[in-house]
Amino acid sequence: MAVKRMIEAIREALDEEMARDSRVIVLGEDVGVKGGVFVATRGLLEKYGPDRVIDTPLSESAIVGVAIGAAMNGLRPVAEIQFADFIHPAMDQIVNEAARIRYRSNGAWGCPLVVRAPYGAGIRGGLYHSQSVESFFAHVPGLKVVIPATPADAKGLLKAAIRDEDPVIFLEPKRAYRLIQGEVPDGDWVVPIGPARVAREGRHLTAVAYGMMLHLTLQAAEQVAREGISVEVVDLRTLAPLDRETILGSVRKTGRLMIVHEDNRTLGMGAEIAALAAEEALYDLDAPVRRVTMPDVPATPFAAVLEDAVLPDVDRIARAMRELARE
Amino acid sequence: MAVKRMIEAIREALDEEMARDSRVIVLGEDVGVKGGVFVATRGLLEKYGPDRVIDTPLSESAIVGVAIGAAMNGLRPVAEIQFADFIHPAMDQIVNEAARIRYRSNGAWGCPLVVRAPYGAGIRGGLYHSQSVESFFAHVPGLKVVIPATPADAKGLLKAAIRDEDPVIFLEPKRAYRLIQGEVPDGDWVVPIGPARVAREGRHLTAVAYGMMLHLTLQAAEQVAREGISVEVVDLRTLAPLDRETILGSVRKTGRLMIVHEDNRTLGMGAEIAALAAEEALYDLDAPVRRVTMPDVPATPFAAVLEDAVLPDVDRIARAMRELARE
Amino acid sequence: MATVKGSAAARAADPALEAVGSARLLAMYRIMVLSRALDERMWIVQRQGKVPFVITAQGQEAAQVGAAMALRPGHDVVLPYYRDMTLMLALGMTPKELMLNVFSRAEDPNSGGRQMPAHFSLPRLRVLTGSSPVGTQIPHAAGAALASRLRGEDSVTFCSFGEGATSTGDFHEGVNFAAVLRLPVIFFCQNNRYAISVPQRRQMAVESVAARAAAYGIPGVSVDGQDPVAVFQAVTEAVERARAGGGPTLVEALTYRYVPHTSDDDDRLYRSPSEVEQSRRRDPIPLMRQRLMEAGLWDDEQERALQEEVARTVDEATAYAEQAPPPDPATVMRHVFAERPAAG
Amino acid sequence: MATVKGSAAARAADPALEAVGSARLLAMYRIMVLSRALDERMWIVQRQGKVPFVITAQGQEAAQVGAAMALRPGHDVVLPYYRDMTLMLALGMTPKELMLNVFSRAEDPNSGGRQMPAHFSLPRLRVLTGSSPVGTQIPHAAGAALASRLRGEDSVTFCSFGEGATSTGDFHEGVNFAAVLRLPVIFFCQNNRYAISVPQRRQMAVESVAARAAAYGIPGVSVDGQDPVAVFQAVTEAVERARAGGGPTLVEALTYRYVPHTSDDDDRLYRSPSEVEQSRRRDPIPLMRQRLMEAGLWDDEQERALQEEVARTVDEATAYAEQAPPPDPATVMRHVFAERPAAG
Ligand SMILES: Cc1ncc(C[n+]2csc(CCOP(=O)(O)OP(=O)(O)O)c2C)c(N)n1
Ligand SMILES: Cc1ncc(C[n+]2csc(CCOP(=O)(O)OP(=O)(O)O)c2C)c(N)n1
Ligand SMILES: [Mg+2]
Ligand SMILES: [Mg+2]
Repeated sequence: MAVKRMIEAIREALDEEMARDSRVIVLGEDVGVKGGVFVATRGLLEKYGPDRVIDTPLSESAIVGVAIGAAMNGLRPVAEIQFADFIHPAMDQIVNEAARIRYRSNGAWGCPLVVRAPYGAGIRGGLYHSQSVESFFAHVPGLKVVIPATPADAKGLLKAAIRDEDPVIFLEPKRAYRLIQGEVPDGDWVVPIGPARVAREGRHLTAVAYGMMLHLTLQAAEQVAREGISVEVVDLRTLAPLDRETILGSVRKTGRLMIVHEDNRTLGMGAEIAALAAEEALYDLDAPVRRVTMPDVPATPFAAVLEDAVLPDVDRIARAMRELARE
Repeated sequence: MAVKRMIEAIREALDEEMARDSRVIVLGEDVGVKGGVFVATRGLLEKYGPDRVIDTPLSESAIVGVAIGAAMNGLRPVAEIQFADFIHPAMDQIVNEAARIRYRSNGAWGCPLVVRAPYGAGIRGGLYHSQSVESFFAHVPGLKVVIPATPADAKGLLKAAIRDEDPVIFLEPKRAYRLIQGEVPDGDWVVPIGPARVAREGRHLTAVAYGMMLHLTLQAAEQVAREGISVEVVDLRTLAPLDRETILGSVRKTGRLMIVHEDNRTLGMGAEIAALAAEEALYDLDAPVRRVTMPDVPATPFAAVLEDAVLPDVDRIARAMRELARE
Repeated sequence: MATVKGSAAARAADPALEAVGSARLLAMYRIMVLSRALDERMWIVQRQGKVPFVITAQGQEAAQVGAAMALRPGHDVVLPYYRDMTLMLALGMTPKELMLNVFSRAEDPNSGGRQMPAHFSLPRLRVLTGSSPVGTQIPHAAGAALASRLRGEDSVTFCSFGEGATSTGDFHEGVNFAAVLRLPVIFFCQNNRYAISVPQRRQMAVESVAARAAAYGIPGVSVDGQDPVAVFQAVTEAVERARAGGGPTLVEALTYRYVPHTSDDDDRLYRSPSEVEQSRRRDPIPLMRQRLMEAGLWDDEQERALQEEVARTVDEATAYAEQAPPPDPATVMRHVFAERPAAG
Repeated sequence: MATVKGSAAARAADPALEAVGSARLLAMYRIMVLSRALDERMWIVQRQGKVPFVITAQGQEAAQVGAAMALRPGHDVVLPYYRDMTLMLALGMTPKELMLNVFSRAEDPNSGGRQMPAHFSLPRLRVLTGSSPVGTQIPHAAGAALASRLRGEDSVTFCSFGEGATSTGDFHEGVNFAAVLRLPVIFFCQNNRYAISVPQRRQMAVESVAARAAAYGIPGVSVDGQDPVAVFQAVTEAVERARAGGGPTLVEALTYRYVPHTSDDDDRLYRSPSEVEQSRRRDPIPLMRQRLMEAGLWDDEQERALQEEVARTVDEATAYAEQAPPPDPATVMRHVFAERPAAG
């Protein structure tokens, strides 16, 4: 067990999986010589050579499309999209191709592919280096969507994603890359895709979060705990397929639900989780569900004062907890 | 007032707006000489000439991207995507460009653009000629999303979309093109973007639907009415921005809510509407919310037996109504 | 029917024939005839209301058979498009399999009735599953070739599409990627002059799709797509270059589609019957038959026998497919994800 | 400083100079010097922690000023990219406006602090708003040109991007569209040999971006991007062709970026200091100064005066921007949609 930064955990996962399985390759813009703009792939080119660590042309649709072809033909590609904000040109390859290959071939072909992308706000990245794109993909049957919040999960889930038989969209909360440190178990540490994690137990209300917001939610829970409000925090980790049981189990226990995400409100993950509660736990709910999210603006503006005005922070989350607990 | 098919209403709207405003142009694959694969644009090339009715290369990203550039430079383009299933290559232009132009320029530029696309299942179109794509776009701030269910709304809303200052994704339920006839008011008939419509009044439960599913929902409501169940049917019409008041007003009245759509379940429009109820009308809900949707499969398979196995039909909707009313 | 005859002198007068070899020439011809007969039957069953939709190859048989013959079936990776039924036949898909596909039967090896007809997929022939969105298979081809090369296979990847597809971003990104990495891919464009109703001049401002190759620093060749021998030779050259590590080639076969785009299309809206008629004068099937006969490789007797055999094959395949059971609706939720967990 | 001097004989020895005219030459030089000084100041305020991020133009000034001078500011439509601060200055954006942009102030005319610096937008100069995703402005340019032509304007549309952008699907789709419709667009590629760390040879298998034009049936020209006169002439020719209805041109300016990609980049990871040093020997600013001096159009006195003026301008612009108020957080929800309903 050693304390590591999230970015190190990710690099280790890539390194170990490349060492373990010669079918694993990495491709994307600047992933080779430069080692990635966030240095997630640093050292891999030297170690595994240019046939397995590929600096690609500036072509997101081809990065994913090439990875799909390679996956169908026996490789386990890990495609990097430099920022999640630039994943949209690859939408067709992801949604119409990767997600449907197994289904449309009636199971004859599979697409074991990981698309990694740093996502999220809080780094003064402006409209095009701050986006949250998870709900586009969590909507699409045939895709798995994973967002780790801790270094241990980042490593273990990325390794699981690489070993998965199906396409996984692996979104990395880039604000957490260096900010969040944590213990990472030694050895071949794999965290299964699917189960959510109760990151903090509590009695009065359930707060579901993921990525960087998990940490702010935990801080807010700590803050209101001093006021006697006991918050159970669920770290989603896998957004699709959704771990309905863990969410519902917690909601049935606490009777109150809030969801925190930095994606904008309408049709963000919070919508699906609130809907789940309204369908499956309505009689257990003691108060209206709450969503603490970015408002419906097109990602975060650049100027610090503007970004701070829209991005959920600990105070806003804690305030919502207090209001929900009192309701 | 004359009875028209939906496809005729759409053609009339395009024709009238092109006649009314020389800034309106139409562009897309096969929209000119052939008049569109669903003949929505038939006759326009002859009437308005090849400068305003443009058969484009097979390039969805450019169809939308060119329309965006033209919109910023003073035109009112109506871009046709031949099937909604082929809109994904244009995702970047729609999400990163059209939706953010006004916001990112702090209001200096606008993007008055309509993207028309036939969508939806039930025509034996298989995985790539049946998709419902509305929730991708309804999630994105800066876009309006409109889906008409009747010829009158198709005409009136399309005219409103063309006159709108902002980008509108106008999705046409292609199964309704010929199947659904209805009265269309004469003259310059414009239906405002925004308000939903109570398509049938009722007391026991609220069913929210749109597009082709509106008609099946109305039929199901008729069916269960004979059994004494009074269903209020809300035709959403505008999916974004959502008419929260009409939905909530109805739910507060009936105390029961179901949503019907042919998009798949997870993070479909039903999620947002259920979430809205769970947030704003929880204490009014007498029973859990229900969603009647496509299951989470990647669009409808081609073979009739398979498509019928997944697509909501009148029986399934009626059954859900009965169950919900009894709960 | 396997006998190969004809005078050496006559063949020598057509050096292309000589180079290709009589056995292959006859195989090409037989496949084209079979494909046309199956194709015509597909339109018939569609008009009879037995199937809702067809999309076929008529007019493009020579281009497809010539290309297929240049490949090693089951060894080379193939990414066809919806117009490639002749290619599939030539690679080894059976008429029965094609008809099962058209009837969307459970037994359809391409998708078990999940996809529209002509969306091919066949692991035993390394035919990767394709979709309807035009051009998406082009980056896949680059990726498949990358995988083959990484494993040290000497297989090439063959990728087929229409001239309309060359306007897509995926064509550009995929070909560029393959060119930069010098991947063993053959990009094979069947230029039938139309993308549904849109003629080539509204699709591109160049005379020939082959001109697009210059943007990628790869060879671009244009051949007569009504001549299977010319196509075979051009694709063979591209395959040899790819196998030898020389990178991708863009091969354009100039051809024409004799039927509407699909059974939903009315082609009279955008091209004149006389244009179609004109083009039919270079129908690759009679052209080839005549050439074989002139070379002494074929005669009326053989033609009669072939027609009979083909008719029987088509009847049998159709009858089989028609009575074959549809997919089981209980299977509709399967294969969204892999059914067994990963081996770990 | 508006005096134009120098011997006719000296200028005649450099016919390119003669053709362009002394006033324009001097204007080019002054803008390059001003741009470089502003640019260097931007890096300083970034290192001082006064602004979080910069992305600038050093090394590419000649390419940008040469192109801008070939346009009619406020008449022609312009779609720049994030490296185009010299272009913007040359068109008429003021140093103050540039610095307000770098400081993300409320008064920033480009986005009021909503976008990263160097994401330009300026209605008075018909500069359309741009984004970060590389290449998306290329189809916009075709659309803007289409609109101008439909109204019968004789304006052209100028669209700028790096060589990395030419690998995107949007480059292909946008240029192809413009070519098919023969739209009045100038596609201007600043080939600075790198897309962040990726060198040109990993981006494309052609020696020159201009070679890509062959795929679209449009002229492709490659010019020395360190020579503003050569760029001016190439772009002028392209503009004239476009205005005359001759369709689009792809102009490539061969250049080099002297600074890291952005303030977040460490360029030593992918290129050697000596390579950068080597390239700086063709720094367009001293080259141009020397040329002007040799032509007798410039002297040390003028240089000193210019440097003083520029330093003052930069100081004033920086001071103004630094003290200018940030955006009001209360405005953050504005402009998601139009504020007044449509006129109907
Ligand atoms: C991305 C995308 N856009 C539009 C369509 C609708 N469509 C199907 S085939 C076709 C024309 C294709 O033309 P071409 O590539 O020349 O092939 P051909 O059918 O002529 O053989 C179009 C526009 C599609 N399938 N995919
Ligand atoms: C679609 C997209 N992918 C990736 C990026 C990240 N990115 C920003 S600039 C850049 C390199 C662009 O290179 P080039 O076009 O040559 O322009 P240059 O910066 O060299 O002037 C990359 C990869 C992006 N902004 N957009
Ligand atoms: Mg074609
Ligand atoms: Mg560059």
